[in-house]
Amino acid sequence: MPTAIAAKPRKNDVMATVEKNNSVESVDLLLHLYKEMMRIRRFEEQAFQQYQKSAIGGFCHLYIGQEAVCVGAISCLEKGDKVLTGYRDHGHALAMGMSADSLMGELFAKATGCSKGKGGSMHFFDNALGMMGGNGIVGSHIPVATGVAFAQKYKNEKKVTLGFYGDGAAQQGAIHEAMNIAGLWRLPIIFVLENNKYGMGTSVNRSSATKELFKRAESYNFPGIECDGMDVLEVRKCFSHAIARARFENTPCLIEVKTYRYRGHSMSDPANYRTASEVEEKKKEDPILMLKSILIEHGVKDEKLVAIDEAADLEAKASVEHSIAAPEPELAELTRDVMANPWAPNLLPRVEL
Amino acid sequence: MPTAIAAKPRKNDVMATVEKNNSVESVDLLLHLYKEMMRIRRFEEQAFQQYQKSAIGGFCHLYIGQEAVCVGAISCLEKGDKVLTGYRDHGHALAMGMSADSLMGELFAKATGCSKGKGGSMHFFDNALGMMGGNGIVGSHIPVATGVAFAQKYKNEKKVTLGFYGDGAAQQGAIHEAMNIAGLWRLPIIFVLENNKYGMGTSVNRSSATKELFKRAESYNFPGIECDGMDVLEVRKCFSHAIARARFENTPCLIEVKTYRYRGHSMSDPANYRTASEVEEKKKEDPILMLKSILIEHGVKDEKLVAIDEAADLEAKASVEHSIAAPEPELAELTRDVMANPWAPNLLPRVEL
Amino acid sequence: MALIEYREALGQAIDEEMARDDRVFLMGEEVAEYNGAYKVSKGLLAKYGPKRVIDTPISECGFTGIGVGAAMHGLKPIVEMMTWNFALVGAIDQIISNAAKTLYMSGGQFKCPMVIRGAGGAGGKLASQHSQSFEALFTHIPGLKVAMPATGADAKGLLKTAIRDEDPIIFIESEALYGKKFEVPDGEHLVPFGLADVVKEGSDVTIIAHSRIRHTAAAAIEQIESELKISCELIDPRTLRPFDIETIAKSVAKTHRVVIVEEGWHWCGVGAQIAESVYTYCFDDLDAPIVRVAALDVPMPYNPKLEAAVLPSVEKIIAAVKKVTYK
Amino acid sequence: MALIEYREALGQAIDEEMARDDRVFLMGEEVAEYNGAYKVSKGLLAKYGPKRVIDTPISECGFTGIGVGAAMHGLKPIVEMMTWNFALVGAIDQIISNAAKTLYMSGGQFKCPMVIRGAGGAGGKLASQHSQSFEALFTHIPGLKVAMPATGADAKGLLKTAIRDEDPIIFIESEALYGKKFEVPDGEHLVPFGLADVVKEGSDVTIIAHSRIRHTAAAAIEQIESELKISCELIDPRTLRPFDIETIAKSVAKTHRVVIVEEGWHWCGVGAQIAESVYTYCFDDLDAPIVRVAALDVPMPYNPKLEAAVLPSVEKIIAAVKKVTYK
Ligand SMILES: Cc1ncc(C[n+]2csc(CCOP(=O)(O)OP(=O)(O)O)c2C)c(N)n1
Ligand SMILES: Cc1ncc(C[n+]2csc(CCOP(=O)(O)OP(=O)(O)O)c2C)c(N)n1
Ligand SMILES: [Mg+2]
Ligand SMILES: [Mg+2]
Repeated sequence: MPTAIAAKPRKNDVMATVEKNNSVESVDLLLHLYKEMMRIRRFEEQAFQQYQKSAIGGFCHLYIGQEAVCVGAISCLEKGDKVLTGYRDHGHALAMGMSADSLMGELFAKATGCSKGKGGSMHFFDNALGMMGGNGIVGSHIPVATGVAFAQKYKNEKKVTLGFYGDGAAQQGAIHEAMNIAGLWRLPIIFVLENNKYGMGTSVNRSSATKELFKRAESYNFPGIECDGMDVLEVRKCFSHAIARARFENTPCLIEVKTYRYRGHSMSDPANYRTASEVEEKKKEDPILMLKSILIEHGVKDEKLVAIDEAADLEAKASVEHSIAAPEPELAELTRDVMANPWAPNLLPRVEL
Repeated sequence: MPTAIAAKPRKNDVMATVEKNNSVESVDLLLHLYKEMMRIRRFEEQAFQQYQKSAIGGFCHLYIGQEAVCVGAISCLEKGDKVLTGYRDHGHALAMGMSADSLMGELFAKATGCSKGKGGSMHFFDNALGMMGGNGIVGSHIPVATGVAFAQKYKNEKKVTLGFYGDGAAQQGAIHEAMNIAGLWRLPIIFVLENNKYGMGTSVNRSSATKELFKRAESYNFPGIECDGMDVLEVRKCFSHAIARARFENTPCLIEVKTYRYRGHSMSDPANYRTASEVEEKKKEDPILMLKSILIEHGVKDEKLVAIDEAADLEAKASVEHSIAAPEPELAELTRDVMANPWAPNLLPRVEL
Repeated sequence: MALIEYREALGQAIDEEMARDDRVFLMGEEVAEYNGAYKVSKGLLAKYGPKRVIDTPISECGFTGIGVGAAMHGLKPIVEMMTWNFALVGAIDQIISNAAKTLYMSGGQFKCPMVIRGAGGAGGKLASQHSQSFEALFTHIPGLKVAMPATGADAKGLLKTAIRDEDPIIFIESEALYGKKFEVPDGEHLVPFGLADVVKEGSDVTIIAHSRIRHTAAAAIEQIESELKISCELIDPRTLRPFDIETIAKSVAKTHRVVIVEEGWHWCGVGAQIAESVYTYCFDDLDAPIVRVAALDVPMPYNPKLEAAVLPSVEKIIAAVKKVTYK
Repeated sequence: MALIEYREALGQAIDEEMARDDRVFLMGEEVAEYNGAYKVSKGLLAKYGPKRVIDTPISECGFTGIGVGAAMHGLKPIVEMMTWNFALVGAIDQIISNAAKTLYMSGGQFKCPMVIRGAGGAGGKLASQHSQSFEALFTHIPGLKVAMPATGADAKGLLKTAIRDEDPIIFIESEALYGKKFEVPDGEHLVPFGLADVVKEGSDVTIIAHSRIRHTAAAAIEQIESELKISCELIDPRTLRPFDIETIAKSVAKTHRVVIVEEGWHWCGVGAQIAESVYTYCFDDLDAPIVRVAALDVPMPYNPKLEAAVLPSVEKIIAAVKKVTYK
């Protein structure tokens, strides 16, 4: 039977669990989450600067403010689990373990980029790490993510797939079709709706007839959960349960994560559709600061956190240096990987360089 | 707020209301419903026979068994209201007041057909009567129906549109998108889900993750209603309320009408996916017989009902004669109405006959 | 060799490849319990079970996308479009935006080995929404391969090749041919992509035709040769992407005259590209402008007389051959 | 006349037609409060209010279908596709299955007067899913008209004509031109469909190019004429369906040589149909095979050097002119 769990932020429980097994490990875990969020924050800041210097071209959608969502969710995954997301994919790629060098290289359109400079900001992939893109057509990748989960079940892998999309994307029919099939066939997929309140300049209440998007899961006979996306521990809580259920019972789940993007939709967006105070208010809940205070409460020394921050900043800055120095893809890349099994050159169409 | 009303058949109420104002008029109304259902039943029987004789070609999807749905719903409409449906459109066209001649003529591909013999069984249209098709791509016409409702509201007409589709079609993303927009913009449309338990050979429990399709309305913030489609009075009850709400409050509504098709999906379908006994069971609830017994209870003479039946049979048979005698469209029809504003013959592409 | 229906030849190909490779599975509307809307998958559910022969909801975008994801994660999906008319409701986005581009935009990391197959062309009295030839739409797209078999043997041989291939393949069958019988090789029979079939040799005119309409061309040729004494060479490209220009160029060097026949609309049809290629590669060999015979540029009417007038016919092909030979 | 951006010229056309006919309304993603992703609709919400300038959810299939229904019931919708890449998620079904066929399959009862407009072509470093030219897909479809303006004046004049027309119109703007300035007539300015523009007269080679790439051709012509002393005539068809073959035939009768340039992929691109038409109508006038310059048949790479290598360029056009003149 469909169940809609409105999981309001339960700071206390979360703290409780953290207290309960306040082993070295769990603090290590918190430090890991802190580090990953910091890597993203610093990487995006560099991406922003390099875009301003037009070292990066095309579209560039920053993830700043939403770090807790992908870091919390992905921290619950195990090897072999997969992730697909939209074009706002820098955070997910880093959280999946991809190096800043391979991402910045891609933004710089260099041969060292994860997609050899042919994909750019919207198309980050890493087969070995389970990062399956990085997709530019809104909503279009969710059926694909559902297909990856289908294959995981077909092969009996006991692995799961996370399909991330936004509040704007939630209005696409492709997602309705994918959810119905996932519910019908019981596929190990988590539909992760990152509700950052806007799709470009359109607030979710102008794009969605319902305010409770997570309840749409009822239409597909699997659980729908609401989750505070500014609290990485709350995110972990929601996902660890849902992922276990998907992994061991093939129960799909829709998790609506309430989050917020600090920057414009893309670099060209002045974001006039919202007030500065709205943004400032949200920044008070900053996921990195929230976790920082918890860590301090747990006796973690400030220097330790500063060191993590510096390492993240170093990684990001080094990736810029690395990418500036990196080679461009050679012209032959143009015709490579168009087909896995290319046809003979005597056949048409033929690409002459 | 979304509300899901599970309106289980309430024979007694319905009878009550009929009793209550058991005026000549209301019996006349029942007789009207009886006549319309009979017209469809007899027309479809003729279509079936003529198809067997291959006087009719292409696809032909019969409506026998579902008559109460379109007759009950359309009997609640007023002039200026519109109807769109799928390819199983004979019943809706007749209920909208189209003549058997214009429909049979279309099936016979004659110039006398409602679409001049160019549309066929799946494409019945009548602009004057508000019949806006007759559409062959499953689910594709529901956004169109929503657009008609949009135009009705834009023009401040206080008119409504009924968009009929099936349990199989309900899994199409196009319908999700249309419902979300209708709920968001508050459009005067009724989404009529004719749940006849099968989409071709696939039973609804193999195509839909949820068994309560009407509840999907909650995802779009408008009411969802379940309705017994074998009882034409129950259908009227559900629709009269929903239509009034749409007309005067611009509240969309999803009405899942539980019905059943006696014949195969199309003429080529042996319907091996269901048992003969299942069909026989359903035939016991035959909407025409059910209404007949109510009419008898209300003292309507049997001869009167026989006369209605005979008139319907005559109309259908006469339409066959009429269509046999009717002329084929002339060859010039081939290039007519491709464009409303055709281009000059010196331009390309040019169609030479 | 056995004389079997086109649909059976397709079913054989799927059956043999499913037996050969358990990553191969079939998915689509009515493919399992109903044995396929056109009975191509007859018996496959019974043989391979519901894990590998899967009925889908009516969600072309959804299940085609699922095919893409499954292919990216190591399976080899065969996705049935009941007819290609239905590919427009989002499946075409999964094909063009995802299947065709994933390998390239991932820098070669994710292959998308899948076959999307189903009925194309005019089925007969099905009217405008159900009688379309969309090969021109897909043949235009880099990252795809497009095959259109005209016989049972090619149906089997090309489909087996397609299933073993590692790229996304658009496989357009002819709705009107499903019930036609052909001699089909038993067991292993592979037809490579990019190899045109010289169906019949001739010396005066080269006629290029693919899918169902190739048989209309063959019928026209019989009349032409007996009545007009014009010797025709009939060539079926079999795949439109890749396309075998060499076999055609060889023929044109001999005949110097070309007629191109297709079931799709004339304006921007694949025949335009075939013609442009022939002009480009055989310009000096051509003694007359190429003549095309294609569907008239109108939506398909239901009336059978009008429908027949829209489609290429023996008469139209004869007229084209007369025109190209200035007879 | 005023020197304004291409996007402003489009906005003017919409503004003037909305003022002229209150059945006209604009609908699409970000068209209202955001003033348009590319600012084409800037100021229209303020002027006409939310009833006629409407932000939609991200549901291309849904709102395009709503446009079709609204058109069938007497309104004149302008539906904005933020870019044509997004039309594949179901909007293409609403366009091809419904908008293009409703008049015909209803026996003439229901017109579908609507304009579906948005950005096409390569925007610049947007990679494979966001850099496509889909004119070949829509130009193939009976029941549609297709326009592709290359200048501000044509953008305004063709769009005003499109909005007044009673058929469904595919209006493909150039993403790369939105910010370019052009001299645009103030007030009433209508450019008819089916009238090619002889941009520049010349005597040795006819160059046919539409949309943005026509300016690349113009730049190439400057070099060619100064350096190679080859006189080129530049013709912009402006609409691809209907298509003005006469103006081109007149030119070819003079030049005897043709180069066709387009931003879309070569294989099955509209250039193939244009070439085939020229060969058919001007066969005896042609002294050399037509040379086409189109995008290479690969998905668009992000890297700007590779992207530039994929697209037609001044160098490629010069090479084509040399080739067609055997220089
Ligand atoms: C099918 C499609 N339509 C429109 C776009 C243009 N577009 C890119 S992002 C975007 C907004 C998406 O908003 P949301 O889903 O909330 O994700 P967010 O940007 O907030 O992360 C739009 C309209 C697109 N890329 N694809
Ligand atoms: C987009 C699309 N996909 C598939 C089909 C083929 N098809 C025609 S009717 C049908 C079943 C529809 O079932 P349902 O919606 O329940 O309507 P019913 O036939 O029961 O009235 C299918 C799959 C189609 N016409 N269009
Ligand atoms: Mg958002
Ligand atoms: Mg049904």
